[in-house]
Amino acid sequence: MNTCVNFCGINFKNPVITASGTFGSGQEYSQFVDLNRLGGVVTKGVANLPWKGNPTPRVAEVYGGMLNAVGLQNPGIDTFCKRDIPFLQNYDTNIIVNVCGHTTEEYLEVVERLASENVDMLEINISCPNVKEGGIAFGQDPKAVFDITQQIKKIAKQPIIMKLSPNVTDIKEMAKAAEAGGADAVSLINTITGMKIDINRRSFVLANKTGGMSGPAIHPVAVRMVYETASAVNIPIIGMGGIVNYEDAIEMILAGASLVSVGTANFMDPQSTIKIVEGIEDYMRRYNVSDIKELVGAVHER
Amino acid sequence: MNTCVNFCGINFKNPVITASGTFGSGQEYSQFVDLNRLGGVVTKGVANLPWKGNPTPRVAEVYGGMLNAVGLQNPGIDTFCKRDIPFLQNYDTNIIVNVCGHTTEEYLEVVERLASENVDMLEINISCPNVKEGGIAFGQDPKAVFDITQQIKKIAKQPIIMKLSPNVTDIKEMAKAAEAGGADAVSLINTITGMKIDINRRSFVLANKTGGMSGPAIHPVAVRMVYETASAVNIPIIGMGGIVNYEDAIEMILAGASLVSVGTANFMDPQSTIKIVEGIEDYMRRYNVSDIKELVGAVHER
Amino acid sequence: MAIYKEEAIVLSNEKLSEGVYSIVLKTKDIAKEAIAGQFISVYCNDSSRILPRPISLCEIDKKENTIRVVFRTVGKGTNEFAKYEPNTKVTVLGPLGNGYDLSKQYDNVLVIGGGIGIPPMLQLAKNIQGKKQIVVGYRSKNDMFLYEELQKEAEVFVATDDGSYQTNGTVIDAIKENKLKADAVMACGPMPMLKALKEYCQKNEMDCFISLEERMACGIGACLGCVTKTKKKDHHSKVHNARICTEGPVFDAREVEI
Amino acid sequence: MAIYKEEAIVLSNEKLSEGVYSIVLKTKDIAKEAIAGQFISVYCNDSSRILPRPISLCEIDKKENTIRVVFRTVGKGTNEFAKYEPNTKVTVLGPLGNGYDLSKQYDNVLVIGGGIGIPPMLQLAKNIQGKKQIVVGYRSKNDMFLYEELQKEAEVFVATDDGSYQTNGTVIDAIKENKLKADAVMACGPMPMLKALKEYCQKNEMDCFISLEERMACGIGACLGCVTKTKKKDHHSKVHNARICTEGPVFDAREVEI
Ligand SMILES: Cc1cc2nc3c(=O)[nH]c(=O)nc-3n(C[C@H](O)[C@H](O)[C@H](O)COP(=O)(O)OP(=O)(O)OC[C@H]3O[C@@H](n4cnc5c(N)ncnc54)[C@H](O)[C@@H]3O)c2cc1C
Ligand SMILES: Cc1cc2nc3c(=O)[nH]c(=O)nc-3n(C[C@H](O)[C@H](O)[C@H](O)COP(=O)(O)OP(=O)(O)OC[C@H]3O[C@@H](n4cnc5c(N)ncnc54)[C@H](O)[C@@H]3O)c2cc1C
Ligand SMILES: Cc1cc2nc3c(=O)[nH]c(=O)nc-3n(C[C@H](O)[C@H](O)[C@H](O)COP(=O)(O)O)c2cc1C
Ligand SMILES: Cc1cc2nc3c(=O)[nH]c(=O)nc-3n(C[C@H](O)[C@H](O)[C@H](O)COP(=O)(O)O)c2cc1C
Ligand code: FES
Ligand code: FES
Repeated sequence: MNTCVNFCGINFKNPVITASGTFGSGQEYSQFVDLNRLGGVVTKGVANLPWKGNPTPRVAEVYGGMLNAVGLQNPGIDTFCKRDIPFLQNYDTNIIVNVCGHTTEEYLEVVERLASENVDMLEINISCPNVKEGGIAFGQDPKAVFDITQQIKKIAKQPIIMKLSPNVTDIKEMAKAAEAGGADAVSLINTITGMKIDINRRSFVLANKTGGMSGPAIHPVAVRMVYETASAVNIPIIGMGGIVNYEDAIEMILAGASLVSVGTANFMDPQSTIKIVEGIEDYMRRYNVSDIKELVGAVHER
Repeated sequence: MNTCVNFCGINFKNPVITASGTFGSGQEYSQFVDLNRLGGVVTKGVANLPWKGNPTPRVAEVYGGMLNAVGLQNPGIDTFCKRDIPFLQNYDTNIIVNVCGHTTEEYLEVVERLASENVDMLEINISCPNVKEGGIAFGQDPKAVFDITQQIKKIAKQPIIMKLSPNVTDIKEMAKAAEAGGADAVSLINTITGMKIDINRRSFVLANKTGGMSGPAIHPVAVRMVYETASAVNIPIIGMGGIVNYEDAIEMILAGASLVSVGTANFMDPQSTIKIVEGIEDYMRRYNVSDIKELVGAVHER
Repeated sequence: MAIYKEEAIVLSNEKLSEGVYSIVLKTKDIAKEAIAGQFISVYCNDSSRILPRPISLCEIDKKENTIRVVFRTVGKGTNEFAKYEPNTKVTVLGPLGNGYDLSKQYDNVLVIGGGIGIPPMLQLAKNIQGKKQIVVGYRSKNDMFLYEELQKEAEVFVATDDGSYQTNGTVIDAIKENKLKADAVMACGPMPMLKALKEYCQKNEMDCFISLEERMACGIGACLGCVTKTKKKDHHSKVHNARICTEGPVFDAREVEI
Repeated sequence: MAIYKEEAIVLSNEKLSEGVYSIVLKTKDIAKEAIAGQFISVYCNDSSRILPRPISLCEIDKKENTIRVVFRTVGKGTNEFAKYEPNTKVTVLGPLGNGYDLSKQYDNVLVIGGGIGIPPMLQLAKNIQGKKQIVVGYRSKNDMFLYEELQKEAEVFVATDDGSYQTNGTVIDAIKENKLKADAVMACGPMPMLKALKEYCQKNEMDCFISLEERMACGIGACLGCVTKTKKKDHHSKVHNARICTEGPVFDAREVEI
């Protein structure tokens, strides 16, 4: 039984990776899961300089999900390279660095800085709904997606994954723009913009007013968008959004994802990732699937 | 204490109405709720001719919500006028007819036919994700929203509410287009397109592949969009999407909705609408709100 | 016919065979009104599952005001129900649907159940006054839930998928093997069985009443989620789409296109 | 310090005063490792609520391997907890956070709790070896949960919002009214109280350790949801944003900008 995935030329021992921003750089969760058993770890978004993020409250629970407006707090690329990459290199797992910026130049600076680092792939976050400049602004217009992809691709030494926003009319257009710009892969979905109001104080629960919604509640939207994207582009897809068990992961793979990212599920159960790895293996055994490849995009009509 | 809402010149005894397609024309739920106690009843979408809708399965449960792809099955405007309007006229509540069509002409035909009927308002569904032609196609492009609004407005005898789709990059643009076209009000959100895959059969759960997601899981997205819309237009708003209790309803009102539609909640508890009416009254008493108007759009920063 | 929303109380929960559970519920009004072939909608206590689950009435005790449901664990909802302890409160809606029409007298009725379609046949068998025989299809010998109870109501013929008990094959095979004759069939079970029965009855000029299943949301006729194609334009839909929850779940097989 | 994810078992659930409940949990490892001022994250059994709730340890019994939490019902999660019967299984993560550092010896410590910040003060009072006095602020006389238990640990001074018991006003008023002197304050309570204490201690040159609260997602330092502004750039964030769940919840008041 083969659970290995060749993704943009890189070998993943299984399709389960973490979702950026929900797993730190792996350190905290390494108390609960053996990182060696994951296909890869996607780090929290990192910028050229330290970002202090948004004021608190930054997180709120909603029915079947949560909102966050962390605002990409990060210690900056220098600390990241000194502390986080070396930590992850202790493990036999792929390192995917999530990159953020306010401007194209800032993205490029981080990508350039990472060229000489021992990391396997870069995930470019053009879909964060929680920052005023940059982030989602790049991800809601196909022309902007194309441009930034192309510029990053010119200097990137590692394969690049463009991370797409679900807050768009047509996800296929965005994915096609990323592909046209030279992206090696796309990942989706980032969070869906939501809002929660405290009816007793009559005020916003999050200091940022809006936040990005994640967790099981968004899973059906994510599956639909991954399916649509798979029909629109030829580059491989990382599927995410509300995956909390192996069933959700298989659903995403059947919809067309080659790898799956597990995010909010870590908060619901710190051992989620490993349970999903094991659940996928069981599923493959039960249905005699000899290679996980057979499942990618294998959904069909009744 | 005044719970009455003057909405486009029509008096609603309270802000609670039903959401189209979830309440039939009131007949079935009248066993559980006294329709006289509702601000209004919004009927299932009706077209110029009978529509047979989509094949089954048409509904599926998802985490905190559901998908539907009923596909606007309806008996056509003739049966509707003969059977459903007279039934609703037995009650002291407003009648809002939800109108659907494949083409502009079909919408116009229904609107024209309703001109002489004793109904209070029309809600124009340009956001159904479950039909191939018409429906959502009209609702994802501001130009199309403007055009159809303008044409309907020319012949409509009742105030018209344009029902907007959440499956767009910028809801404000759509709302503004409706306003520019002469809409008396907008209602939002219709369902968010989602998908569910049966991992054992590896097939789509819904015959239509995709379905519209509704229920508590979509509430934060709906609140955000109502808030954004309220900041963009001057016409009043009907807020809906995942309202299952009075707290959700108040949240929607604070975000900027003058009326609230209750949909999927009816399936979760056939008495939801009345419980929400009572909950709003309790809330107003508790916080000494003498007129519900004071709550509309009253959210503020901490 | 009135429909009630009630908080019913679990009196007992018993495992009948692998994955098959039997729950007896104390109700306020539902048992009083219910007839065989009707169902209830059972709400989950876990609020991530928002839609109620339709489950047929297996027994109705009008004296004790209790109803019994027998179900197979297939997903999250039924697995939740399987864990209910006595005294658990469960919100239910019912009785729903039309049930079997027993006003017409037949010389002999074949009461037919397949798999998890067997439970409603118990109450039906109890209610049929005239001559009747029961035919049931199980997976295998060790899956024969409700068998003894059915035997108390009439002679029971069994078909098993693996041939481990009586007829090897389907309920149709059992009918043929035992040369059963009747002028009506009343059945519930998986779609292939119902299709076969429809055809069999048509050929043999028997009346045939079948209980259909479809995914439901409202359970009371408002959402149009649960339709089945009908031969005639029905009064409600005008488009040959009857609602299983309201016009059904029991249909004259001649009237539906399955 | 290890963090455990465990299925704990409710041994008892008792209502202490209106809306305030006390639950004792049997744990496997958490009690063994925990210190005063740490907290646990309690997962809800209802799966529509996905995030765990942070609740402070009110008592830690290392012999019995139990922990006690005392909480106020304010929303859906705490209302769910309030209904737990003995033997309910609850998934918890802990012990979390740093807890109070008791390595430094003080001549006299004021242990101060306000409202639902009082519970962690019970274990803290038990663990402080030297001289200590307790000051607590309640809403009113009939809300004085844990009062008798605190009295067993040290002399207790009370302030009530409505003046129905002892000092009318805040804990600061009680300190002043009773002319309490100490070289350190260890406190937990609402933000206005913590701010006032920070200022009071600064003026009176006392050490001041306060336990902060913020909405949390992961509870273990990974999501950056729960930060508080710090004076110095902390080693982790590099942006003056310490994580309450990890670097806290107890901070030297001088080090945080509240
Ligand atoms: C009129 C009627 C009577 C029924 N009577 C019985 C009975 O007596 N005993 C029994 O074991 N089962 C019966 N069923 C089937 C039963 O409703 C499903 O097995 C059950 O809903 C599955 O729920 P779940 O949460 O375990 O599965 P999940 O797959 O987790 O359910 C997800 C959703 O799909 C729906 N669903 C899944 N399978 C079915 C199905 N086969 N039919 C309808 N909805 C489905 C659920 O209601 C739920 O909304 C009946 C169905 C109908 C329509
Ligand atoms: C370190 C720490 C220790 C705490 N110790 C205690 C204690 O011992 N006793 C006690 O009664 N309360 C304590 N709290 C507060 C407690 O966490 C909240 O009251 C509780 O989470 C509310 O949950 P809910 O579901 O009832 O409310 P809801 O408002 O329904 O909760 C919705 C979401 O908001 C979060 N939330 C709501 N209020 C708070 C809050 N004040 N702080 C943090 N998150 C919140 C919830 O965790 C949940 O994710 C503590 C908080 C922290 C951060
Ligand atoms: C607390 C939090 C922080 C996040 N931070 C980032 C980030 O830094 N970069 C990014 O690309 N996505 C970020 N995301 C989005 C997730 O990576 C993921 O796309 C999204 O949460 C959907 O997946 P999930 O439902 O499994 O969490 C964050 C999500 C959460 C909940
Ligand atoms: C079963 C079903 C049928 C629906 N049919 C219609 C319809 O005919 N016309 C329409 O405008 N919206 C229709 N909707 C959308 C609802 O009116 C509402 O916009 C949406 O469900 C969100 O609200 P909710 O979460 O409260 O259900 C339907 C929704 C459901 C669940
Ligand atoms: S389930 Fe809604 S009409 Fe049948
Ligand atoms: S709660 Fe996630 S970092 Fe503190």
